[in-house]
Amino acid sequence: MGILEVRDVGKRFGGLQALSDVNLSIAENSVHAIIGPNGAGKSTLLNCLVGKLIPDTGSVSFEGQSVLGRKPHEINQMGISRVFQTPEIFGDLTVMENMMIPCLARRDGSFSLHGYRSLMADREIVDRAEHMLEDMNMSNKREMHAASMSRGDKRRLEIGMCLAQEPRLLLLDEPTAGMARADTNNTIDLLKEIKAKRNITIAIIEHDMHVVFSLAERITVLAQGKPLVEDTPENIKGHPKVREAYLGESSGH
Amino acid sequence: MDAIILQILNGLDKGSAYALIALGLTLIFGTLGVVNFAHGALFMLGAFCAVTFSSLLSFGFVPEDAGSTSVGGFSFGALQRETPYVVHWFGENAGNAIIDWAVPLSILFAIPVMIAIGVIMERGLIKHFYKRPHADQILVTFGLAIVLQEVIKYFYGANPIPTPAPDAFVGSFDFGAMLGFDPGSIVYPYWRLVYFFFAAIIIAAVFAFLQFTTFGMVVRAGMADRETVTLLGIDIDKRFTIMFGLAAAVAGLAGVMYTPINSPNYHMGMDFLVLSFVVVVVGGMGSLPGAVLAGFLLGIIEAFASMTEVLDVLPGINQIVIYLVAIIVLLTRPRGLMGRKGVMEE
Amino acid sequence: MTDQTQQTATVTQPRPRTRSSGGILGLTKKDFGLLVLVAILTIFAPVILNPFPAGSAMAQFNAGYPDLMQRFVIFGIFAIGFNILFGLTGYLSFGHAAFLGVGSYAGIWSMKLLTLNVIPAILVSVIVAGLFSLIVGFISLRRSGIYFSILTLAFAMMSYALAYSVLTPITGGETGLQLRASDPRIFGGELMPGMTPRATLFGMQMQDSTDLRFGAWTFTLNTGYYIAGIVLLVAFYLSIRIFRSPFGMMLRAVKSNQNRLNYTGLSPKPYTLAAFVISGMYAGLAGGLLVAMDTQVGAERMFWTASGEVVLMTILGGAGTLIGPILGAGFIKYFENIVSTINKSTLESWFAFMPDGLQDAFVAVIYPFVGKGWHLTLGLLFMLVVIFLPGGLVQGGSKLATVFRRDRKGGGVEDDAAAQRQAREE
Amino acid sequence: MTKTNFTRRGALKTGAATGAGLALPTIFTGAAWSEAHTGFTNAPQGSTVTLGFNVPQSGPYADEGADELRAFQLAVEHLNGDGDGGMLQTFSSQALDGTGIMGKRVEFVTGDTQTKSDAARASARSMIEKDGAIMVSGGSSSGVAVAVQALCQEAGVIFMAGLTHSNDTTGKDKKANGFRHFFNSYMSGAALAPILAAQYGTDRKAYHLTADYNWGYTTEEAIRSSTEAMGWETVNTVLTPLTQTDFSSYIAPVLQSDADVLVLNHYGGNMVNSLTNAVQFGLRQREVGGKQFEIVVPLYSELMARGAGENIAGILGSQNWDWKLENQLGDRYSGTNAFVQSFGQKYGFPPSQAAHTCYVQTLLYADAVTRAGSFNPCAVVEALEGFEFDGLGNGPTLYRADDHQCFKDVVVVRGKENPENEFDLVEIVEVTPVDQVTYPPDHPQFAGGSLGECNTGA
Repeated sequence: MGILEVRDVGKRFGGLQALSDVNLSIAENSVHAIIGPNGAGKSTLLNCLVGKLIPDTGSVSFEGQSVLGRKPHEINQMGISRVFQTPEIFGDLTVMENMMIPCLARRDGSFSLHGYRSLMADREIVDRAEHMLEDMNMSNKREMHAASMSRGDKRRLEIGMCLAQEPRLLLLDEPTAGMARADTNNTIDLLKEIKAKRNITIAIIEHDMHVVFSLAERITVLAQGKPLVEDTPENIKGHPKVREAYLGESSGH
Repeated sequence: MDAIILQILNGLDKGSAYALIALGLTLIFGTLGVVNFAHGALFMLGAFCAVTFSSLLSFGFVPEDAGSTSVGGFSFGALQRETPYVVHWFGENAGNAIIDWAVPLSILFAIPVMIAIGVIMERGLIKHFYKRPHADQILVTFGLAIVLQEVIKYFYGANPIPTPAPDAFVGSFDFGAMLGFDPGSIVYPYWRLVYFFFAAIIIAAVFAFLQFTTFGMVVRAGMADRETVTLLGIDIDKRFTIMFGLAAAVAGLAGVMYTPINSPNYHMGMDFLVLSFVVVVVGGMGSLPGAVLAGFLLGIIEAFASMTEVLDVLPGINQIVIYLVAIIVLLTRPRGLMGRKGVMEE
Repeated sequence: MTDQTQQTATVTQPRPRTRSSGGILGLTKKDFGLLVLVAILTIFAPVILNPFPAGSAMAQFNAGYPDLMQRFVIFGIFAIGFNILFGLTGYLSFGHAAFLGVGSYAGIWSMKLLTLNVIPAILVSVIVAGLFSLIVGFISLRRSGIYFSILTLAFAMMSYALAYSVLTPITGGETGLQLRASDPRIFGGELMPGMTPRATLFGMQMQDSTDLRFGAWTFTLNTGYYIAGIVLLVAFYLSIRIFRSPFGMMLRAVKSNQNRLNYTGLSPKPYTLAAFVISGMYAGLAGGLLVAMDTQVGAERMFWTASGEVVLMTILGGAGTLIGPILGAGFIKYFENIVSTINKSTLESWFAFMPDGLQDAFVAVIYPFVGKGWHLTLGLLFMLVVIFLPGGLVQGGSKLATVFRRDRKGGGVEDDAAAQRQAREE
Repeated sequence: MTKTNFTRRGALKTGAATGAGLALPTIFTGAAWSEAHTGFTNAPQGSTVTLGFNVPQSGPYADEGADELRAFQLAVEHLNGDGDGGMLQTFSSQALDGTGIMGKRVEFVTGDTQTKSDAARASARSMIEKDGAIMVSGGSSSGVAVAVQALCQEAGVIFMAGLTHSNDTTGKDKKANGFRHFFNSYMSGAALAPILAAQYGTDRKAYHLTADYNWGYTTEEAIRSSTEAMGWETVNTVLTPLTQTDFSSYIAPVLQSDADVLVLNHYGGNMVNSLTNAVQFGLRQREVGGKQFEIVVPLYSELMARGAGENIAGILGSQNWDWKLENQLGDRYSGTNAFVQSFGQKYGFPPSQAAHTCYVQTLLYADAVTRAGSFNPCAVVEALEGFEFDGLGNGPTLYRADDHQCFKDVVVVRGKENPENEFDLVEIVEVTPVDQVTYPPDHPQFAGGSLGECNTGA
């Protein structure tokens, strides 16, 4: 039994069957990649996992509990954090403030006026946020406006914010999309480091095979809304079906 | 039955005005992403184009043989009776006919004036606010609206100015006789019918323009995705300027033709402003058909809410029906009747 | 939940100092400085606003009389509250005047039925406005952006239309509500027939004043004004605390990125609703103070233009800044009340020293902009401010400050929000 | 033009302070506007007295406000002995001699009511608190009049109402410090009824469109009760929102009913639009059961008539006063010509009834002060209560003590078919004499208020 279990999930948009009969099991403490050509249904699947979309059929459960019908913030509270294709951070806030929000959210779980204490007076939260910034190697950018940072830094901040919540499952949606090679490598190193240091399951949706094969322990290939095959990276590399459906088109990697 | 037909006609007529104003407002919202609080002022300026044109036509001189005018035994400086130059030049009949047809004729006057005003507004002011927050757009266009209406007030005063329709359109058309009801049971004023058909033509023209010309296609593409169109190397800015001019002209023409229905005054724009925003939003942001549909829908609902039969059951419903409908629509359809996702939602 | 906030506000002692916090009253040094500045301005307003000797030609510009000072303070409170919603969360409500109006009606009914003491009246105003804003907010916050604005506008316009017509028995309709000697007041005893009921605070009447005269200058110290002033300081202090609290940060997070907030396990709605209700209560407070200072209420104060006015005040002063809304409120109220009273004879007396022709020319040029033309001046100033000072008046102030203090690096607290706005545009 | 110095208060304080020594502040405690040592608010000291003219300068009634302001300026001129003296010569009380009020030169301050009760009160308070006005006058709506009247009562200054027609002003909202010269809804009804009966017969079916606020309610009630008393039937009454601009959906049902008279209880922009719409729908040409369809507008105003243009032709209504009164109906209405003459000379066109009532109110106040020999509001109230006068354009008039309402003849007018110019749009049909429009003070339409006692503000 994996930490995340997807059973027979199907989703239809009008005339388009975006997902059908998707079965997926992500083992605890693994790095699991989901790959597939454009339009294979990767993003739809991800959105079904985090509550942004509700599948028409099937079930999704996290640690034995169904996530269906829950709102994104509730699913997040169950222990699933998501990193977006374009970094989603609080651009108007400083880096430190960005980091404090997940720290606060983790403590309170749901809405609270958080008393009237001054923001900086809450030692526990401040310490946790600063610790996390150190972990992410961003302490020197503490007071910067988040929006004014480079894309790589934004990505790093976003991952840090997700980790600050101490999730058990981290979902990454094409984390290196649009990045320069150097930034991509940094991100790969960061994720490896995270995996090494923490008890965490990582699911990654990715286009870039370099990233996938550097990180993933298991790979699921989606094509036309269906899981084509699931196996280890070594086996996937030589799998004829995958070659046919996917690698043939993605020329180069 | 005939009462209901009459109210539908009334609703269509009110709706014509709403739809025309909302159409222009949506062009600006949708194409430029600008919250234009000065749009009501453009409607008002259109109406005052008609007023100005009429008074230009009536502009005259005091005949030398007139002698001193005395009214009720007093002589007042301001009360000299003038002979309009138009009458002087074209003779009694032709001259008076021209004056009589001042409102329809002022369309010709209003189109270039309103386009010019729109283009100047866009180039001179609005252009610099595309990337500013909506709040700043509201502040600057609201300021502009106040300035425009105060200028009109300075020259024309605060009182409504009667601007009658041509004599040919005075009176009513008897639908009753046509449809087999008793004669006289369903009569509708000619000018209001003119207004309705005029609005229909303008709306059709705007849609045809956007649908069938390459210019319109580019603008529609720009509405959907401005960046891509810019990447294609098309100078979308220039087109947007023209769209602003067009929207101003639509609002202005709506104002010109409205003058015989209600005497124009300097604050008529503000009276319509809030309502037109409600119409646009109920129609759905960024949707031209939505704006038109919502205009007519709200017009008809307003007409029905003012019937005695309705008021007896729900006293005061006529005061709030538009807002009530707006709330219900927005709660049941998140983006209005036909709104597009992501337009003005943040 | 908001009640709880206010309790905490009064009960919580400043926490042990930490690195960057501390200071007095739980404020940082900068924020405390700002509070002191506002306090000084409030206390000395009767002097500061009356810079011209009473007899001089420039006395027209004096604003230090009770009514206008009260309005500065009350609309300042209104705008501060609005800024908590709009400045922090970015939700642009176009119906806040409804809460002010409802607060006013509740307040006057409290004075009609309960007691002439202003404290119950103000409390009732705040509570009723809070409840009303809870309902309106709960419904309106189901939508965002322009859809939210129109929903709030629709609620406010319905309130106005009903108050002016159908609800006349409760609201007095066109003629509004005033206090009467014959009101069935529970506490405070029957007034003698013919006596004028007046709002009081433990025996002090709101319109009591003390005139201070220094030579040619006269300064009016008014009881009602100082009571309103104290409320302003409390309201301002609370708003600083909200801005600097984790809650305030959450609100800014709502404005910045709702999506991320959702995926951080937080639903934005309770935060926005809390902000909406708090700002609605601020509006109710302002409405209650309005009737406490001037015991009448008319439905026009709920018309959309009144809602628009507070939006303009906030943007004009600088949305998202602490002191901006107060400046914006003062700016608009000053023009409404001072420039509108300048008439042709006033102008003529100003330029009386000039030769006749020149005098006429000056009068002719200026006349359209004053008196009945005051709207024109206001409209022009809106445009000028927003064109040249994108961060509002606060930005203008900090620009001035940097001109005078070139050595100082960076701006103060207040520049932040203004600068941020500017940054986003680029 | 006169050069005026508006800050009387400041000037006198300079004097006071010099006496007290420059370094020491002088402190007076009391109500904001009270001069502790004189016993009443804003007691004029020195050689001037300040009046506050609070009129709409923005919003839909701005033109009416402008006309009121012209009249106020003219009245001040006349009081100060400038110009031709206007009605001072015809006024039955000859207490005023053109030397200001009790020898003090009259100065004035102006403000903008915006036709909003809040703004009007703010403006009036600025006049009282800042400029030291001892009397406030003007206004163009009943909402404003009631709000400002209550304020003046609290502050202890006199309020001389401008144009306000609702029964409430001197009915349920009457105040001891407030006075109304203008007529009211009841009087319109009482004045119109006999003339409507004479012109249109007693067997008529009336359809009312009524503005949905206090003034509309009182007017509808007044017209209904007086027309029903003479035999008319009211077939329907419909309330229309104040903010309505297009009345077509209210007019159309009139065509469906069997009504043969439409009564438009509307004022200002509402009236201009509803009348224009009614005429558009052909109601003027309509015949019902062999009777010509008629439209009635209870309260006429010159500016509204101008806004409605040719649509007013043949429409009956009532007015407080008309500038042609004396020429057409003789010297019962003396004073009219004197006023029209000096107004017309100064501004080039004839005055409106709003201008007239404001001018007269200013004179009446000045006269009452002079007769009382004091600016003390209570003395002024006493002098005005029960005051009978003539020569101010309305014929013999009584300021009734019970409710501070003026009782005088009411003019019934009709829109001219072919007006020669924009200032001469109505013709006088008849004048309903004062006894027919007088009602007992406890009339049900005026119930529920009490004057209270005059307040000096001390």
